[in-house]
Amino acid sequence: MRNKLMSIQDAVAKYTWDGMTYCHGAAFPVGSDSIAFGKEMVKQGRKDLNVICHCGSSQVNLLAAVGAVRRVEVGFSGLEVYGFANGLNRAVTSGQTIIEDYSNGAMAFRFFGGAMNWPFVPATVNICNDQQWCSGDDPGVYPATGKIPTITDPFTGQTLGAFRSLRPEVAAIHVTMADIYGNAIMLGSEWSRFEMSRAAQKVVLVADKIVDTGCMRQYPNLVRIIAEVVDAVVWWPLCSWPQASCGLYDSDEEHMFYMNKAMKTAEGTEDYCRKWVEPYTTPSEYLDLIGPEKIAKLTATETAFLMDPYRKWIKSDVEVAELLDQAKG
Amino acid sequence: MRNKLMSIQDAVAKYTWDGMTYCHGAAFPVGSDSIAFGKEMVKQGRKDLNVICHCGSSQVNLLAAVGAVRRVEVGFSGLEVYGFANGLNRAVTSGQTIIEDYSNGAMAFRFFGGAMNWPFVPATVNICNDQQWCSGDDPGVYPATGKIPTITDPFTGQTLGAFRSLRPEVAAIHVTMADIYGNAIMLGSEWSRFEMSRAAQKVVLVADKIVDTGCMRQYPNLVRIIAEVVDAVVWWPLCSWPQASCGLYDSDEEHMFYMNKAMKTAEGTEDYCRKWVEPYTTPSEYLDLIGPEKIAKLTATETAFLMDPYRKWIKSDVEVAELLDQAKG
Amino acid sequence: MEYTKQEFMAIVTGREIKDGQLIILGVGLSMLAGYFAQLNHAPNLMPFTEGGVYGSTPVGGLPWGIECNRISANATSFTNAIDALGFLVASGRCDNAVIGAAQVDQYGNVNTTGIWEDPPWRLGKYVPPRVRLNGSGGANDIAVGAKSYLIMASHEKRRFIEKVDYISSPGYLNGGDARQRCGFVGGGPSAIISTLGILRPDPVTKQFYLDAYFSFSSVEEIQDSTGWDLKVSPDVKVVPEPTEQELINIRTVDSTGSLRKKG
Amino acid sequence: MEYTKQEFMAIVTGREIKDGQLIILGVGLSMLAGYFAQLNHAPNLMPFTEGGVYGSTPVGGLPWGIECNRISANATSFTNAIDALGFLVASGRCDNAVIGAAQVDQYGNVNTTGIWEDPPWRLGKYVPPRVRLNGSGGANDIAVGAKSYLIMASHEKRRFIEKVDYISSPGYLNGGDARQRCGFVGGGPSAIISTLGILRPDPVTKQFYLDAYFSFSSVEEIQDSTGWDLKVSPDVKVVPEPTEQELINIRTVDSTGSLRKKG
Repeated sequence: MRNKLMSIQDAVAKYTWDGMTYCHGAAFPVGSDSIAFGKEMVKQGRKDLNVICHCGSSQVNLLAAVGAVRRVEVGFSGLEVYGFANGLNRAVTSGQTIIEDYSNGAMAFRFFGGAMNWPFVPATVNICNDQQWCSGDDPGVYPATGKIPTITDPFTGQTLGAFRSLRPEVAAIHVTMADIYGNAIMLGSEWSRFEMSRAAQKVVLVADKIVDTGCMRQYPNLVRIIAEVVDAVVWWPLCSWPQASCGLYDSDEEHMFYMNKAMKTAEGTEDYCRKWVEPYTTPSEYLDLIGPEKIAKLTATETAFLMDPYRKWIKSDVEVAELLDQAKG
Repeated sequence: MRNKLMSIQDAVAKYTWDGMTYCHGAAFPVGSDSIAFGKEMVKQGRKDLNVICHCGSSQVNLLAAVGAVRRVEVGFSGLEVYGFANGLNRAVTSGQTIIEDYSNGAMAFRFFGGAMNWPFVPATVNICNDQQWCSGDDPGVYPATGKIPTITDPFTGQTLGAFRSLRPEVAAIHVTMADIYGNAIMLGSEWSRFEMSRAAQKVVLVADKIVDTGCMRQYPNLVRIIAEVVDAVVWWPLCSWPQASCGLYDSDEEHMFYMNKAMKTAEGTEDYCRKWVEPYTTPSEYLDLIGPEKIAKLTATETAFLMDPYRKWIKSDVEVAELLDQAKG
Repeated sequence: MEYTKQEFMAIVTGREIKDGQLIILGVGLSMLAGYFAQLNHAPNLMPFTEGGVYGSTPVGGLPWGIECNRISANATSFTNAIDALGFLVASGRCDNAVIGAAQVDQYGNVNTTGIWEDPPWRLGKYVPPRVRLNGSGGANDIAVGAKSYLIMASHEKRRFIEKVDYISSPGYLNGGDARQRCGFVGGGPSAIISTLGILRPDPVTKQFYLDAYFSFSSVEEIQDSTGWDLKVSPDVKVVPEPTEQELINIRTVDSTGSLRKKG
Repeated sequence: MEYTKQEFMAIVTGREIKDGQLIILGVGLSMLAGYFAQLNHAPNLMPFTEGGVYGSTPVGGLPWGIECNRISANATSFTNAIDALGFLVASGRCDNAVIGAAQVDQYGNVNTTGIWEDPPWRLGKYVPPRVRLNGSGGANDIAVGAKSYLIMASHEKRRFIEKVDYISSPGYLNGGDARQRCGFVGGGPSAIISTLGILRPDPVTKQFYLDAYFSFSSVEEIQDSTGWDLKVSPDVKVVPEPTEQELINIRTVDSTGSLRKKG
């Protein structure tokens, strides 16, 4: 098995491109998401993206705010108690970004269908309502008939719907811990990351921690994302910040509001990027930017005990740097 | 949350009946299965069973051998390197037991469909071959058309099949560890137990070990079967014997061959039951019957280290007995 | 004891939640109502979230999201969306739920997707909304699948309207047996709990009528705040005041007082 | 060095397995061939089992089953059947596989379900088999989904027949483009490795022909042991003898010698 460690710059350069179908996950509005990866996409100027995300998060909020998103498929686009996603909503109401709405359940089922390589997924939800009748892709017709077409159960004759399966070109998936081969452990809800990791054509993991494979061999039932489906592993501490990562850090309440407020306008977004996206290149510069005081506060999470069993396998920054060098080798 | 501990006798009396649709799992031919539960069904004389099992195992082999199985749906009916399942095969070739064949994948997908309460599951496998064309339930017609009827993908026009979803009346599921509420951890492959636990209308867990709920709170991502879907918890050490339980004991090579050989004839089966099914009532009598020497050998498994993180939460026999009394109370 | 409308609404919603129910909760008022019920009168309630977080109670205040660490610190299980929204909700297994609404109509259809100048159903085509909201999230799965569910909404005329701009989560659609004809496994909304009172569906027409009002409101105020011709139950009642114990319990759940600050 | 036919067959099968492939293995000869290949020439092979056991190698001898502790002692991941057979195999993602056959026919269709006096396709109805075998297990999912796969079978006339009693795992069905017409995502069997030689499918007709034979066998013996008119490649070759290193490697995998005891 190959050492798949890669710098975030190299991973974004290699696995993203203008016009691509990009999927990020968990795509929780407040918890785990591969946000650091999306920020690097902003830095590298990606545009015209077709984004598939189970929910909105600070990642797609930012990508849409900078005008990089042509189209988005989503179950929930807000930031939960942190409010409506101002950047995404601005792009949608201005007509810049086409939004195709589903429910959260539907998005998960569609990843499942993609992982199975089914041509469609039976739909008992999202039918008989405007998620079936309104189509961002086919706006001229109401009710739309091609978005969630009807099918008939051959056993009972019951009418139901059919979802399009999802097979995104690349998924950037946040995990709590990964080894250098791409075996990964998620703490907290998986959301749809298990299915997403099998549905995507290429998978990049963005991991808060790199651990020794010994951790996987002690806890193989926790390893839900497997090296066999992973193309690259990016180490990025606090990679979900300002969102949370279960076991490691809480969401940054202050910054969540601040960032989302900035996304309200193009100017605010530019200013935000100048201050919070552009200034760093390395993980340590990133951590310096967030600041030790803030980090101390965020990492004093009530969930920290969930990490206890795994601490002994965590690679130090120096070890990760060496492993990254070896991977470049 | 209710203490759901129950004696194996009470659980079989309450959750099984003649003519029922009974599902057991993992239904691995060599590893985890709720075999102790099936033996108690034999003792209580259950008959006319419609058995759904992902694979055959020593459990359905025994149930069929004693003539308790009217019909079985299965993906693989053998015992892997331990040979063809003599008891089940005798029942099938004699016409006593109707067998409805699917693939192993199909059985898992059908449990998924049952858990989702979908009327059918898209079938890209088991089509265009005799699993579609031969039906034990509808034997008069070849090729059968009602077992896996064809459907059309509404997006591409492609023809595929439709599986019936599985919603068994009761599933008896083997788990490595459970708490008294029904939260459970499986070590080793889940096979289809996660989906099965959601597809079945009632769920009885048969656990090798009872652990404190503190174990679940430390490892919530390992708890794939949840109290919310479980009706009863049975503690039965070595409950998969003579099959294996990952982390706890290996398969009993000698007894696997011996048992399967006995199942070849009605007389052999009777003799086997007299010696190995009837003599015990309690877990300790059961362990005495297997014998300390054999147990020492089986539990000296190379996988034992997988249990290390959880040992401190395991309830002693005395504690389990007290908890069982409390549950009755 | 003084209380806010939001607190009262959460208490009244909590009263609709029965012990032993399997219930899916979202952030904010939904969790507040659910965990209040668990603390107050439903110790065997089985709450879970869309992400498949089971067996937990909030720690350090109401969660910012369903995946906030405040709800993840004492869980007995973490699974996933397919499990929670598929196996337990869309399947028809879940007993109850609490969802919010930006708009709700006479048949309990909920809009959380957007506000239009002219909605798609009237325009005959889909255009981007004037105001984008959040989409349905898991509420559509709940609305279709849960055995029953509760809708919470702020009682204003612009929100309680005859026909919502966009049906994000179907209630009884056009009323009568429209819902059954769609083959939905769940029973539909059992009540709309507003900031002013409780509306329930007519057993036959499925139009929501006023069943009870809060002591600080009135039948007239509620009818004035409702965009359809709101029928009133012949035995319309005043909703009992929160007890001291109920207020203590709801503030135990809302430990940071987020709901006390509002309206 | 002496060797058994079974060992040779496993070595020859192993040679068909390329480094870096994602491969699903079953018990017995399948795992032997796969882990032999990994040890011998394919260090980056990615073997897994139907149950979703990843990253492991057998410990203490060849496993008794895909869920035997012998294959579970050093895994990097345990998932489940939907993952292994659905997401990785039925989906078309898996590169290679090795399956067994009680009967195999001229188009590589495999029967592992039963033996009939008169098979259902001839009878026009389904009756219980005279001899019940095991069913397809995961082999049907493999046969439909894997990019390609290998069939191992004991070369006897009663097993290599014109048309199998029951198609448990479809090869090329009636040959030609029959397989494509079924919409299968996988490519079909790339070879049948028998105890006597190697058969491969004709690119157009998909009928299997003799490509190579083992040194201890002959074209004649193989034709005599085959129930269809077995065509022979114009440049039919002798399969190279196992090297000493290959024999050492296969015995390292088969550490208990289970395959050395057999014919």
